Amino acid sequence: MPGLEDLYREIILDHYRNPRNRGELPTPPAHRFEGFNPLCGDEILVYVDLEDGVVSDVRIGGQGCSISQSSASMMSAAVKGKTVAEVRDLTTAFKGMMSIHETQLEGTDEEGEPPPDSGSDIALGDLEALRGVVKFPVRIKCATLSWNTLAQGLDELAADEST
Amino acid sequence: MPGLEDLYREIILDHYRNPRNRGELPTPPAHRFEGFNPLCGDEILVYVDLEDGVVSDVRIGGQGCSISQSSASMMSAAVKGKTVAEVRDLTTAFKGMMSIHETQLEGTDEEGEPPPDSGSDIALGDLEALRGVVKFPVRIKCATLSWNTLAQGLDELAADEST
Amino acid sequence: MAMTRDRALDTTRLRQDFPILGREVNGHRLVYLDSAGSAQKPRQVLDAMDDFYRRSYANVHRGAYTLANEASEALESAREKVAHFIGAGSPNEVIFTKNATEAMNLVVNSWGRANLRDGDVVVLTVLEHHANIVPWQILADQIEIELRWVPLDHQGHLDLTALDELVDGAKVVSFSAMSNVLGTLTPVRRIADAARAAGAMVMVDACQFVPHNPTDVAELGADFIAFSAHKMCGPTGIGALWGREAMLDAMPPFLGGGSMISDVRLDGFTPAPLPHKFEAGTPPIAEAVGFGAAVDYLSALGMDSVRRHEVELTSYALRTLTERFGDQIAISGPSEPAERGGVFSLAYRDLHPHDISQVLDERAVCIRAGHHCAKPLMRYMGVGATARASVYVYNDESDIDALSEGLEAAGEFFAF
Amino acid sequence: MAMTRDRALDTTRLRQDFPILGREVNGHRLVYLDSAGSAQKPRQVLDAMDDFYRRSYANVHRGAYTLANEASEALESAREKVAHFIGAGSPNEVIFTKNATEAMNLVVNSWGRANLRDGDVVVLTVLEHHANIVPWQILADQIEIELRWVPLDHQGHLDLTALDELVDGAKVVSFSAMSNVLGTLTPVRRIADAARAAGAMVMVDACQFVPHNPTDVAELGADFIAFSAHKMCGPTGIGALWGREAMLDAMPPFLGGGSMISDVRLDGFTPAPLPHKFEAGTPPIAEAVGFGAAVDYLSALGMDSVRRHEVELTSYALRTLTERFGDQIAISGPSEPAERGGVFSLAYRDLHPHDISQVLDERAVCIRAGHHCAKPLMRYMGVGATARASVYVYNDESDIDALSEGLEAAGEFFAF
Ligand SMILES: Cc1ncc(COP(=O)(O)O)c(C=O)c1O
Ligand SMILES: Cc1ncc(COP(=O)(O)O)c(C=O)c1O
Repeated sequence: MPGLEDLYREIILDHYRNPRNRGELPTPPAHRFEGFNPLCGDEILVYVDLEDGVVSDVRIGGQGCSISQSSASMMSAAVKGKTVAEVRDLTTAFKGMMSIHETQLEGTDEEGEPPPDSGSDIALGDLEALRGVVKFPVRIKCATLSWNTLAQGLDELAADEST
Repeated sequence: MPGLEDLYREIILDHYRNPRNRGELPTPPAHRFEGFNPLCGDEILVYVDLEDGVVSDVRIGGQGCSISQSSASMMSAAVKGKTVAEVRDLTTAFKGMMSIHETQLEGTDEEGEPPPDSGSDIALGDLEALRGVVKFPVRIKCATLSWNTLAQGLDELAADEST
Repeated sequence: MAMTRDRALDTTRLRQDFPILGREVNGHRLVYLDSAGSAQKPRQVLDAMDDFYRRSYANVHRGAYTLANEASEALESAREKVAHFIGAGSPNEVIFTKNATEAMNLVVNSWGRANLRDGDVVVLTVLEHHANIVPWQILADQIEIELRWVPLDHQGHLDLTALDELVDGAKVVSFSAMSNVLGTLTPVRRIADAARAAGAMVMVDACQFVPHNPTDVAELGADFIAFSAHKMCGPTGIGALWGREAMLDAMPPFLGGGSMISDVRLDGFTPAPLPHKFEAGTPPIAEAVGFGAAVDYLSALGMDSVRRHEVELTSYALRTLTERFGDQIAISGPSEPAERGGVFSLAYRDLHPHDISQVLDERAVCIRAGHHCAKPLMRYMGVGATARASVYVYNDESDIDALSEGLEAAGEFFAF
Repeated sequence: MAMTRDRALDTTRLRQDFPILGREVNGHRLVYLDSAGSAQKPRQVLDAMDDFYRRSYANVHRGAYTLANEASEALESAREKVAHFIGAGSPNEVIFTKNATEAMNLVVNSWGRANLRDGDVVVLTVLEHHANIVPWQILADQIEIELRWVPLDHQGHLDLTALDELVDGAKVVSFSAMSNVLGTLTPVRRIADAARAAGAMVMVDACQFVPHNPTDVAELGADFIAFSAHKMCGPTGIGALWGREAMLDAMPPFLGGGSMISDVRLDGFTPAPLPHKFEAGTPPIAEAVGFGAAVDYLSALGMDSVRRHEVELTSYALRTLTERFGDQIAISGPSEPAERGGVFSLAYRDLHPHDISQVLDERAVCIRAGHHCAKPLMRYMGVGATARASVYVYNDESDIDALSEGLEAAGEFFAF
């Protein structure tokens, strides 16, 4: 049985207590993406400034639990300065880590190791701290909320631009 | 556990093998009433000639199991020559006998006795043979089909005449 | 807490009936505080269903053989028990559905389509569960009905100051007898009387009421009430709609299929009489047996005692939590135990409900974190979610104490 | 009958799994021949449900605590099992309903209302169960659809000589994969291909097919199939709708309430993604666990073996009954076992089905007497009712022999 410390790593609590990039950005020029978790009612707002395909600034609004808030905070730190393509890769890598792996659910002892098929060589840095979430399946949606919101927003933007 | 002989008394089988008053009557002057048992698909037709409030003739058509057919046959014999009021009383008495009495369902040994609250002093004659049906609850609808058809038909007739 | 002789229920003995309460989670005894979500089942209910499957199972209403007959009698006797439990005039007034949600959808579709026209007004309240909101919104896609909403006062009671205006001209007034978020008991009779005086049909979502209070449909004054077995010690897969016989009789069928017909021809069908008209297909037979057993179980406890027990526990919870946490805790809903049931939506410090629930789960304390299928109410309250603890017959003061200690621990864990 | 080694199923061993088969009725061992009405349940299924209630029960999808999580996983893993059992592309294509009847009503209401207009044609067959007739007739009260009927040939096969004309211009072709009266297996793929070529949606009532045959939805070629757990060793209170994901996705919700939403506001709601969009309210949770266990049980037997077993038994039944009773018996449906399932509607001398069933019951032989929820077919056959015996995995030759002897006895009893 995984314990609370597997879920609430120190770095997560730190991002929860001291959220990075909290706030809003004026829209336009910024884009505002909204996401919510229908299971618990959490809502997240992601504001991004894009300049030449690069995330030049980002802000996080909304409300949520420690996991969704800290994940959003870490995401904001991780994507700032990255190109949209890089953000996409990072999202894929992060969601790969978040997908449920049977063996881990069975409660074996491999907490530290990356799951065999996460496969990507993208460095997740602080985000690795969220790995413990996969042992608490209902919380996975909390951890991925901000990422899904950003990814969907960027997709819609791309779709808009291509039409 | 009641046995087959409780249900299929000799007199019932006799009416089944040699149904009385089988056939049709020309309508008008006869009335034709139709009834069916949605559970098994049995259909019954009851033709009656009424003269001065008396059932001067009756015929039975349709198809059904031994219980519904013999009950209809016995009914036809019992109602012929009776006034509509007498037919109503007889129907009440018969349906009283057919209503489920807990004690009898429990399988006590009182087959022969009339249930305490049948209460009426109307002689059921041959119809008494159908008493065993109450021990087979699904067959009660078979036994009462023709009676309900006739009673409902007479009610509708009365309603028509009073308007 | 020491047991005293004059308690409404002997929870210590009663807990023995619930096998799951013997389970440990994370090394702690299970403290189940989510009965408003769904109640646990006593072995009397589980055994009744199991025995039925092992001895008398067959499909119902169609066969003439012994098993089929036993199964039909089991189903109909369960219907009689449920009817009796709520004071229904006849078992024909009790329709078995898959859950309370289907029961309400049945009314909205069958009664609604037959009786509502463009421009008609349906009155709901802001504390409704989605089950009493979304069916009306779906109907509103096809018939342009107007939804009016009864607001709340600051304690989470329905604010009925404008009741007469709200129901004026309404065709339907549909509301919950007890909120699954705030615990508020609503004045059912008063609203029903006002609605009926205004000529409106009255439906009551009794999901949180029937399991916890003596129920007499004649007293409630509604036309329809809906509830689910799984919240009253019964199985999943079955709920009930009670309706006035004359109204049910006049309504068109909802789902079509076997059992609900008297005749089917290529060119049309004739519906069966009540209650079968509204029960298309193979009914939840074993579930009905379990429902009947649940009703027997609760009746043996006595619904007066059940209610008294919950008032006692509610008083204890409100008192001890407030004493311990002062203004660090806010408990939604009426402060007077007599005006509410044992459902406590908590706001504790600035902790998120999910995080509270996670820390509690570590100690085997089960509470619900979320919107409780009442998003309009959440928005009205200005929150996204609440942490909700709720009690039932098997809970006692020690469970409230475990909740209390868990909250303390959560506070420490997230302190900053 | 002596057991031989090369039988498809070891019924002697397998019967031990079914507690009810150990029961005696009227002093005789139970001979259960009404599996087309509903199948009996092995202890593996009963234990799975009971254990679930005793260990892991909670409401699903909403709580973050351990029990709620276990219950949600149990429900979703059951969905995966059922999806796998029928070769569905994704568990999202499997909607849990209360029974097959609700599944078909769901399609008729949701897909039907969204896609059908006055004058549209819906093709059915005369051998349909009421569950695939009455929902369309109810819809026809609101949208003026025209119902066309595929007739039968003299052996009870669908008469498809005019198939192309029948489906021409049709919007829907909806039919049973196997008749619950005649036993006829219909050429699902052929009809589905013709229908789809004509641009029609295809729904298959697979109630009698899935329990008895290896099923691969891709092979069947339909858009929707419906079936019930209780006919395949599972519990009452649950059925399933399978649909192509893209079609389900495009359909409006049917019942409204909790779980089927992403968001609810006072002015409207946003439906949840599949499969939850079509599962309003508390689902049949324990029933899903039982459904999953039933599918496990049947998979362990092997659906190829189940089918082979039934073909063997069907051959035996057709042969021995005809040998014994000659032209005193008429068995409806195809004479070739490969073209039918193990459902035998019998006409025996001029005995009424009720009377046959009554005499058989005296000997603990359970068969169904009635119209089998197929009144249009009864009229087509020119009868009011039939006596129907049907077999499943736990039946063997001795059960057919018992039926045979019971018929003999009934013949003697009513001889005149
Ligand atoms: C062919 C067929 N279709 C539909 C049904 C209806 O199934 P259910 O009553 O489980 O909804 C049945 C069984 O009664 C059936 O045999
Ligand atoms: C007030 C209220 N209404 C309706 C429901 C829906 O009940 P069910 O999910 O059993 O249909 C619930 C429970 O979830 C409830 O608490």
